[in-house]
Parts: sequence; structure tokens; C-alpha cells
Amino acid sequence: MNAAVISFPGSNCDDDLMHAIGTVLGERVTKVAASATTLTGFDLVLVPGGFSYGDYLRSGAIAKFAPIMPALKAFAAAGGYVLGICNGFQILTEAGLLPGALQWNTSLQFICEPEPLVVANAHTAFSNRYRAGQTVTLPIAHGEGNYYADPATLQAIEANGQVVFRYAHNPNGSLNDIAGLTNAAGNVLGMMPHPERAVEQLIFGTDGLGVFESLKEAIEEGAYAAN
Amino acid sequence: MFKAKIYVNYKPSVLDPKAQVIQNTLRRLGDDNVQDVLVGKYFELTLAAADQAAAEAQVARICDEMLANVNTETFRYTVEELAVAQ
Amino acid sequence: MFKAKIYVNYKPSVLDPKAQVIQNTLRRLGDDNVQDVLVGKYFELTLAAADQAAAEAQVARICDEMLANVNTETFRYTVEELAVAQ
Amino acid sequence: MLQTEMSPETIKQEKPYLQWGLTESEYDLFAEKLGRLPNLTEIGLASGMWSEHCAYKYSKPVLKTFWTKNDRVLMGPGEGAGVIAIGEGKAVVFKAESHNHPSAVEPYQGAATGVGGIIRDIFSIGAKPVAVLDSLAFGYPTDPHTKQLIDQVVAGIGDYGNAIGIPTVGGETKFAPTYAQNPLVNAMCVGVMDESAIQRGQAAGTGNSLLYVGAKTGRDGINGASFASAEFSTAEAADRSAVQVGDPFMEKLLVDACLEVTHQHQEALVGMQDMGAAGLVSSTVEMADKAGYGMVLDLDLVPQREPGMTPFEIMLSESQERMMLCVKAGHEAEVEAVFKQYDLDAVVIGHVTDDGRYRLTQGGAVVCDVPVSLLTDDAPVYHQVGKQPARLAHPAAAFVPAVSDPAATLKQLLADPNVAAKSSLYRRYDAQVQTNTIAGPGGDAAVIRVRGTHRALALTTDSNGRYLALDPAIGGAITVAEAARNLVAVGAQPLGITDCLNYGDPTKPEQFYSLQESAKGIVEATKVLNTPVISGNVSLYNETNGEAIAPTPMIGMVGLIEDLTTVTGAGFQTAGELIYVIGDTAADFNGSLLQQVQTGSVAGRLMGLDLQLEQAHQQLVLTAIRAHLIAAAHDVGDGGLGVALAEMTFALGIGAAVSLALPAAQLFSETQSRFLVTVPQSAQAAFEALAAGMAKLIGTTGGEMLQINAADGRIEEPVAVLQTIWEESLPCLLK
Ligand SMILES: Nc1ncnc2c1ncn2[C@@H]1O[C@H](COP(=O)(O)OP(=O)(O)O)[C@@H](O)[C@H]1O
Ligand SMILES: [Mg+2]
Repeated sequence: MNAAVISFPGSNCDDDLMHAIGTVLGERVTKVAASATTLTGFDLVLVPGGFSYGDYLRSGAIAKFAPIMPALKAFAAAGGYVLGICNGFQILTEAGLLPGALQWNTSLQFICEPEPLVVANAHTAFSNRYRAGQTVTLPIAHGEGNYYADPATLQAIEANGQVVFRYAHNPNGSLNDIAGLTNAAGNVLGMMPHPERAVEQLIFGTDGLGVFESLKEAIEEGAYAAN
Repeated sequence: MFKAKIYVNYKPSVLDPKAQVIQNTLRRLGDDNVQDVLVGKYFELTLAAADQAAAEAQVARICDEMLANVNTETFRYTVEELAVAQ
Repeated sequence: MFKAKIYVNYKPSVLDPKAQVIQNTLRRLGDDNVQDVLVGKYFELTLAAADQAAAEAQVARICDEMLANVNTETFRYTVEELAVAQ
Repeated sequence: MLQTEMSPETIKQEKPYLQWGLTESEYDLFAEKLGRLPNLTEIGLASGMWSEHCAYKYSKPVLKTFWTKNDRVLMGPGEGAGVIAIGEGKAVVFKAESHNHPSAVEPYQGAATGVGGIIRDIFSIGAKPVAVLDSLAFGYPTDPHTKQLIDQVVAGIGDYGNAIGIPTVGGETKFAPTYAQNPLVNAMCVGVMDESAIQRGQAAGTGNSLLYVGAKTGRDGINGASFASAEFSTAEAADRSAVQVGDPFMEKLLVDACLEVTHQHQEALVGMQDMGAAGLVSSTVEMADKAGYGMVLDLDLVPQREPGMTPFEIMLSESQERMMLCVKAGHEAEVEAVFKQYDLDAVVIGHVTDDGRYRLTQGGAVVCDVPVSLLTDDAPVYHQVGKQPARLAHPAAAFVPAVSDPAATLKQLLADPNVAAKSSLYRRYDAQVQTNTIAGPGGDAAVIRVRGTHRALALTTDSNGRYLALDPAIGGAITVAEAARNLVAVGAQPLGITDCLNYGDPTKPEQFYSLQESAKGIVEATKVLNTPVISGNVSLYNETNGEAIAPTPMIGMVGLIEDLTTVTGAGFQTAGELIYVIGDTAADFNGSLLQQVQTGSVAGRLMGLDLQLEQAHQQLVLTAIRAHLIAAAHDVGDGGLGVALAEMTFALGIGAAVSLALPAAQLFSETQSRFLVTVPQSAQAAFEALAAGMAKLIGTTGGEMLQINAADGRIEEPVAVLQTIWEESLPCLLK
């Protein structure tokens, strides 16, 4: 797998993703500045957590204007795998690559804690290494992770099986306990919890590895099929 | 020179956690006669434009693309020309 | 029933990183005719009160104690009585 | 709106400097050394540079007594932060800073900018900031004002650290009536770097350039250094000109850009320093002073946020997120290009000179021309004489607690906010970003992995105003010992300390006495425990309406773990572990949390501290952990054995049955130098051989109950019940 991690000014989980994919998984990974304009050659693009451009207006609201965004949209439209984590999820919804929006947590407080999640759909490129109904624990660390979509959109999301992770104990007010979901095509995932923070036994356990291993498998199978 | 005054509010159908917290706090502190709270954002942009129509068009675009998230928010604005002396 | 419209803004001498980022982004996107950006908060409170004066006094207190941080922000408000039918 | 500036003669007559904290005799001294009457800018700069915050005029004689060197220390006090070698070519850099006054006035921004400031101290040395800790002290959260203060301080710390991407991994939160009007907000930052890349804040080499980097200068926080060096009165609360606003986004760019310069343009960089207290003047003057040079700055070149700023305002503004670099002549463009990439202002505003003078120009006119040394070395130093307060000379009779129902007392202590779980506060901090956090907040010490090595660092902050109120010398030593105990409990060898010395008005002999005496205790403890002081900060004048806080030195300590498999936690791991207590227990209740809870204050003669015994106990725990003989370890602190045992049950919900030949009241005694450890049965013989009588077997882990049998009473409570009290108390108090 050949991954790109987009680094926006204010991103702060880009290095953690580089470490998880490059050092822990031993896969190819490149940091791409948000000022770049192409993403050719990659088979996975990651949009990291952090506070892009300070997140002062709304989370992700400024990042969607970054020079890299047209390339990201084209990459996604062509079926490339895109994973947005935390601020990355917020950016993808702002950019229209995922439905809905992320509002302030109902407590209006930033929350950092281990969060048990239930795998709602194990048949996606991002979750095929998990079992449906399995509980995995990943850290969350966000102030604006309260997922909202209007009723019609929400219904379509559920009908399509787009929800991949749900909170076991909803920490932030998200509708339908949604912690992570894909687009209708299934090649773009946004999630608030941080799988890249849970890839080493010593640090937080390894419950997050499955996300990256799932992608590796999906990409390698895809590459094989394409040959 | 034109000045745009822009209001961005949550759509009525969207539950706003901020408004909720403010109203709860007011209630707890004894201001329980406050029956409704709306929390919005307010922006002022000062911009040079050829005419009123051009200014309005630009402001509408900036609101739509940047200042409001149209999934959850609505916006309204006024644009007025500033007296030259200013 | 009264409706208060409240504007909270940073004092002019206080650094506002929010406005800064918005203006820089507008400039980068070609909206460089926008010469000044002010970012504020806007609130509407609907409250029952004996009369206009009571409503105003309460709104002023709520602004001072809760809605604005008087160290860094200033506020202004209008209060008007709502028609009974509403 | 340019006003005509007051003439030197008018200044002499009208004495505007008094309101900036400079005394008449200090003015006279300045004028005498200058050889003429200073103008407004010059005397304004003096007020900042000669403030306690910058010149340490009262605390210098005390700070001189600190023990600051051993063979591991690479850089001691005097620079932005201190540096200690940790092996494998790496070094740890750390420092703490207080933001008590700004946080009292504007809690959110005060706390946020405190974090921003201490982070700049760390990367100015060339280190990557890897962790933040916060040490907070408030009044008991009984009134809405205190609740809001706590909420805003925590929000400010969290919002800054979270946004910039440095994990806040630990700290402490204390509650006592003494801090009700004067909260303490201290922050510590820890960085890691290659030993070979240490930067200094110096401006050397005639003709080299002074590069201003970062945010524009505004009228915020003007003369904050003098402000921090003055006592606070509630009548002044209305006068709030000094609010600085933090911009963590800007600081994130600054960290990345400055580290890029230090790593990739090392040959171009002469020195780097952050602009902290007394802003532009203190950073530049200190850089010139350290190198023995002079400088000339053109104020017209300083990036300014507002028009019409006077030299006084520009030089003493404490706008945040600014750095000063000294760059070799000819290399300016190369360094500026790095900052351009990050969209940051980087402007040459002056040059290094060889004449030792500090010269400023504005609009072509010279507005300041004084010797650099006049602003630094010539600052007065006061050799204050301390006086023992009467309450210490004649301590009250020993406190005898009434503990008729030890279970009820235990519950009361678990619910006290000093003991109760702080997770509702620290969960607002991102503790995991950078993915090196092995143990985040909640344990005895935080543990973070050092990337590129096989090592980890353990971090803690500790303070105990209750003990210092009764005996500053012993209390000071205990604070150091307690910090070391917390590190040892997670398996770390203590390396060194930073401090924030939070005290009252040093011009009052009784306050100065506390400062002086506690320094003696700190020095003694650091020598025995081999933990030199490598950096720190002084916050005096913590008084409101003439009432000083309890003397509260905050000790931030860093320890080293050389084997990642030995990281140890405080929670019981399995049923059937043997529980040992290390250290004897006596009727030590003066200054205890129990005394504060039962009587509302502390009094009496403080218990003693035997530093040799302390050292021996710490060594035993560390050796046993390193030999893999220990399953769990916890120091015994506030609330004594009863509280410590309860805390050990909470991690995994594993209970214990313990018998102690002590009066039940002594379950809550705070005798020093004690640990609780658990040992797997398979390691019993090896551990007891090592302990050689220092450890006493008191029970076993297991079950869902905490059972403690004392000589004249017992506790038998479900762990779940105790845990609920402990977890829900603080959120409930803060509602
Ligand atoms: N303000 C805070 N910020 C971060 N962590 C905190 C804070 N307050 C408390 N903690 C965490 O809670 C733990 C318990 O605090 P404390 O009772 O002071 O510990 P100890 O008695 O072991 O020194 C600390 O080790 C720390 O990790
Ligand atoms: Mg401890």
C-alpha cells in the first residue's frame, strides 16, 4: 500500500499517522502538504486530526479551501480510498465528501478518553478485519464530534449500511451513536475516534490496527484484481 | 466601500448544544423567565466593490461557501454603502 | 414577552485570531477586496418580563455575567416587546 | 494619536514609574548609573527589566542557594529551560512557569497563554515539546465564582495544548481556602532533543541580525512583568488592560518553523529566545547580555498590529507567539524563507553591536540609549532578612482526630476534592496526541516513551501548601521527596526538577522567611535524592488585600525509565498479590488532609522527614521494580494508607484484605516516606530478601471488598461503592 497523509497548517496527528503506517505497519507513506495539488500514485489518502488553520471558524471550514482539495475530490471520485480521522472527518464533511456535519459535543467540552465502539459494518474496505458487533476500544479526543445529519440523509445512511462504527456509550450526542461512516460508494470513511493512536500494545493497545490492515487488504486485493 | 453585516444561525430543526447549555445555565441561575435562546455568529466584512449588486453577490458567495455550513446553518445579510468620508 | 438581540464582539485592541484566519483565506482565494473582517457572536433571548426596563436590566446582567467576557469583549443589545399574538 | 512625551525632568517630578512598580530609590539608582535623567522609554524599560519577574531582585539570593549541577546536567538555570542527558544521545528539556495573576484576572486566556509561554521556552532550546503538565490550586469549589474559574482555567489549558498537539499528560489540582482569592496556575513543559543540538538565547557577533518572528505586536499585556510583580487587590479588578490572547495555531506554526531552523540551518543561527515577560525588551536585552554584546533596534520595523504605538508600548507589550532569533549576517534570507513557508512574519529589526549599548530608534530618532548591563546586571538585589512568623514559633497543640467510624472517614476523604478523581478535569486535555503516552493522567506519574530510544520519561508535579504553612523548611523538602516518590512508584529514577516558587510579598519579612526556609528544605532534599534544580520560575506577591497564600513551591520532576518492561502502575493487577507497606506509620496528623477536612484549616507542628530513610525506601522500590518483583506500587500521600489502599483497588476493581496493628485513626495519618507495593506470591522470597525488614506484609489482594482491620476498628466496603464516591464527587461539586 502506498499512502499519503495530507498535512494542513494546524494538523497535529499527521506524524502519528506516519508513525502508525510507516513504522508500525511498515508500509509506504508520504506526507503531502496541503499546498500540493496532486495525489497521483497513491492508493490511500489520509486526512489527519488536529486543528487545521486553527479551526477558528468551524472545524474543517477553512481546510476545505486548501489547494490540495480538488485533487482529493478527484481521487475520491475515481474510487480511491480516503480515511479522515477526527479533524479529517470534519474536513471531509465540510468538503461534501461525506454527508452531515459535526457539531459541538453536547457537554460543550473537549473529551479525551478511551471509548468502546461497536463495529456496525464489517464489510467495508476500512473494517473487513473486524467482526460485525465486535467491540473495540479507541481513544477519542475532540470538542466537535457530535454527528448530525437531517432526517432524510440519516435514513439513507442507515439504509445503505454506511455506518461503520457506533459508540457503545455515546459521549458527544451523535445521532444514532455514529462514530464513523462512509460515503454511499464506500470508499471514503470519516471517524472521530483515533485508530492511529491504538496500534501498539505499549501505548494504547492494538484495537486500531484493524482499520489499517483492512485497508491494506482491500488495496492489495484491488491491485491484484486490476492486474 | 461597502459594509456587510452577516448573521449565521442554526436551522430551527437542528438542536444547538450551545444554546441548550446557555438556557440550562440561565435556568439554574434563576433566570428561568428566558424561554428561548438562539446562538448565532455575526460577521462584518468591509469590502470594495463596483456597486451594490456586485458586493451583495460576493457576500452571498462567501457566506454560502465559507461562513455558514449549509448542512446545519442558514445565513442572512445586509450590505450598505459606506459614506465616502469614512 | 420581549426579544433581546445581542451582539458580542472583541474589543478592537484585542487580538482576534479568528478574523485573521478568515481574512487571510479570503485573500488567498482571490477575495482580496475584503479589507476588514470582524467576527462576533449573536444571541437572541426571548424572555418574559414585567416591562421594558426590567427586561433590559436582566439582559444587561446576562450579557455582563455570561454571554460576554468583559475582559476581552464588548456587547450591545436591543430589547423589544413582542406583539401579543406571537 | 501621538501625545507629546513627558520630558525627563517631568518624569523626575511626577514619578509615573511608581505605577509601573519601580520605587523612587530605584529610579535614582538608574539615573545615577546612567549619568543623566532617563527618558520615558528608558525608565519604562527599567520598570520591566528591574521587576521581580525579570530581575529576581528579592529572590536571587535565595535562588543562588539551589543545587543545580550533577554529571547529567547539560544546562542549568539561566536559559529558557534546563537540559539533562538521558542516554542514547538524547536529552530532556523542561521548565515550569506560573501564570497566577493573569489567570486570576482572565482565567481562560491567562491559563492558555501560560501554556503557550512555557512551550516557547522549550522549543527555544531546540527541543521538540513532547508533554505538558499543569499544577492548579483553587479554593474549595463551593461558590459559583470558583466553579467558573476552574472551568475556564481548565478550558484555557486544554484548548491551547489540544490545538497545538502537545499532550497534557499530568499535573495536579489542589483545593484549599488559602487559594480562594489567589488561584495558582502553573504549567510545565517537557521536550526531547539530541544532546548535540542545544540552542542558547544569545545575540553575539557584531553585525549579525536580529530577526523578529511570529505574531504582530499589539497593545496587549503591556508591562505584564511589573503587573505580576505587584500585589493584587480586588479594587484593581476593574483595571484590566493586560489581557493577552493566545493563538495556538500561530504557535504550532512557530514550533515547526523554529525547529526546522535549528535542525536544518544550524550554521545560520546564533541564538533564539522567546518573548515572554517584558516582551521585546527582555528577550533582546538578555540575548545581548548573555553574549556580552550590544544592539541597535529600529522600532519602525517591528510588525505592529495597531498604529501609533509608543516605544514603551512596543517594547513592553506581551503579545503572544513571538520569538527573537539572532541570525548570522548574510544568512537572513535563508532563515526568512523557512518562516515564509509557514506564513509567518519574519523581519530583521536590528543588529548586534560591539559597544555593549542598547539603542532603539523610532522615526529616525534615538529613543533609548543605555548600557545593556544597566538593564541586567545593575538591577538592584535586595538582601531581605526573614522573620519567623509567630504561628511557627509557637505551634498549636498536636491535632487528635476523632475517627469513630473509619469507613465514614475514608468516604469523607475520598469525596474531598483533593483526593477525588480529577478525570472530569483532565479528560478535557488531549493526553495521547504524538502517540507516546504510556501512562497518562491519573497515575502517580505520567510516562511517555522517548522516540528513537528504548527509554521512557516519567513526569510529575507536586505541591503541598498545607505542610509548608506549618513548616516551610520541612514542607519544602517533603514536596521534593513526594515528587520523587511518585516517579519511583512508576519505576523511574528521578533525574532533576524544575519549580515554580509561589509565595506572598517578599518585602514582608515573614513572607520572605517562608521563601528562604523552604529553599533550605528543597536544597537539602535535592542533594540527597540527586535531583538538581535545572530551571524554574518565581511568582511572588501572591496576595489579595494583604492576605498571602500558604507558601506553595510547585516541584516538577522528571525521571528516567531505562527498560520499558518495568513501567509500573498503582492498581492491583490480580487477586492473590501480597500487599506490603514500606515505612512505619505514626500519629502524624498536623497538616494532614484529615485535619483540614475535620477542622477547616491546618495547625500544629509538622511531622519530620528523614531524608536518608526516604532515599532508602525509594531505592528499595526502584530496585524491586527493576527486578520485576513488583506488580503494583503507590506512594502514600494525602489521606494516608486508607486512601492509598482504596486508590489501588480502583484501577481494575480488585479488592483487598489488610490487617494493620495501628489505631484506626492512623489509617489516615500522613507519615512520610511510605509506599504500598504488591508482590506476586512467586516473588515473595526474593522481595523479602531485598527488603531486608523495610517492608511489612499486611494483606492480600482479591475479592470485591476493601477490608482493613485496624487495632480498634475496621473498614469493610465494596470497592464499587468507594469508587463511585471517588469518581462522582468532583463533577458533582463543580455542577
Ligand atoms: N490539572 C490536572 N491536569 C492533569 N492531570 C491531573 C490534574 N489534576 C490531577 N491530575 C492527575 O491525577 C493524578 C492524581 O493527582 P494527585 O492526587 O495530585 O496525585 P499524587 O497524590 O500521586 O501526586 C495525577 O497524577 C495527575 O495525573
Ligand atoms: Mg502519588
